[in-house]
Amino acid sequence: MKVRYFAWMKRTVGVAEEEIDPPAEVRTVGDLVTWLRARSDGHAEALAEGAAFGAAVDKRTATFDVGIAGAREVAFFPPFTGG
Amino acid sequence: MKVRYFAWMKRTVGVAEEEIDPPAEVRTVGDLVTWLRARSDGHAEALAEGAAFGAAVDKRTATFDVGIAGAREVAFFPPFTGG
Amino acid sequence: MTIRVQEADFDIGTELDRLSSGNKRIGGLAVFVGLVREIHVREGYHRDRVDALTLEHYPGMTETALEEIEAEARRRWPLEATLIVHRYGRMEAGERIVLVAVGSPHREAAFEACEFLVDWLKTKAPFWKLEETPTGEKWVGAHAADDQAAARWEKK
Amino acid sequence: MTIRVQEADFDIGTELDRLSSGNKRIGGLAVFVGLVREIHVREGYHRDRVDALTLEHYPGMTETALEEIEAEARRRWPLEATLIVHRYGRMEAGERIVLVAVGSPHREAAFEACEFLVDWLKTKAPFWKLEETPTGEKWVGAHAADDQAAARWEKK
Repeated sequence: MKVRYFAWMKRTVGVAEEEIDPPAEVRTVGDLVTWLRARSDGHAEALAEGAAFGAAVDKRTATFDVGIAGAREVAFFPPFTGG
Repeated sequence: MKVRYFAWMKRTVGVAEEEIDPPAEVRTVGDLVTWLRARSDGHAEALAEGAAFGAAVDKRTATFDVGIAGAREVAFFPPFTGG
Repeated sequence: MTIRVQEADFDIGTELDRLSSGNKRIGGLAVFVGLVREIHVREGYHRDRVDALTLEHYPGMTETALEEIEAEARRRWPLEATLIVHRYGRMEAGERIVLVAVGSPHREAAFEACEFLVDWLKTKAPFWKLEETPTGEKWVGAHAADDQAAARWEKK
Repeated sequence: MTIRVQEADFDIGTELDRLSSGNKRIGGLAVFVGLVREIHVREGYHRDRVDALTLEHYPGMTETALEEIEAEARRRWPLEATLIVHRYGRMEAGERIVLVAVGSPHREAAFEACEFLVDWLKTKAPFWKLEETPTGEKWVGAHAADDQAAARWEKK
């Protein structure tokens, strides 16, 4: 599964994307956030509890309770500021 | 004093503009309307009581109680339909 | 701050570039372009066709009226730039009639002021439309909807 | 019905001509053009300068998000034509960022749908702004005002 980071989260994590293979008990976006925090200080900071960020599963906005089984790509990003 | 007519009022009156010299007791736009009605059937029809039309004195919208003393140009027209 | 009443067509891109260029405080332009609509659906089913229309106006009064409308918009919203270009004369279906553009630091003000300008110019500027239809020429009557749209901006 | 996400600038006149030409039911176009604003006045007196900004986006998701926003606008208003062109990459102060245009028989629908599209794309499409200021680069935070503007369109 691919994980992608955007905007300042990309700089904080240190990579734009990475291939991961989480264990079976990581079932939702929220589970994945918790699991990713342990990967590095950058991950822990970018994905910190209380930080304002959103997620997408296969390029559709997803809340933290959305399942990730079978997903090809999960993305994390700060609030949108386009327009 | 010049009187001008616009849109369908111009066709009904039969002229786009005319020079007039109303008597001194014609003091307001309303007085002028009454006085003009007597000039022809076209005037009477265009300026009929109850017809929806507005007026301007020297190119500024004017209600019927506005005085016309010293005015160079009084205009009559149907409701605006631009834009 | 630009008001033009003209017979010729206008180029939207050129007009908007001129409006915003050089003013670094503009974050958004709200724009309205009015076109000659050929197909009018009335009462939900009846269709009228308008092949062309002729816009008559009152030279001198038109410019004054538009200036007053524009000044009122500037009193109500923090605007950086305003533009009104209104054509008169004969226009065929699909042609542009009017361009109203407003530049402001913030889009809410730009949108509101643009809508205000369009609503007010429809009811307060001396223009009259004569439509050419398959059954002959017809002066357009005032729309109650336009009066209502303009009335919502009246100060209480 | 046209959505484009591109690095290149766009020509407003060309885009709007293409949007309305051939559709005789369009009476009005409501248009929004977003520009890179150089001067930001914050809290009424403090002035920040933005020389340029870089817009990052999420290819693939961006297009899907814009299509969904556009489809929602069409469900809510009787629209004849819609256009969203959003740039990404680096843009200097005064450059165009986004063009949103809506054509409808009636101007009220055009204005409302255009505002709706702008409000929603600011909060629901994956774009992020990185500003270049005299004191360095700065990611733009989400504006509470944008969230409020978007929220007014949420169905009760």
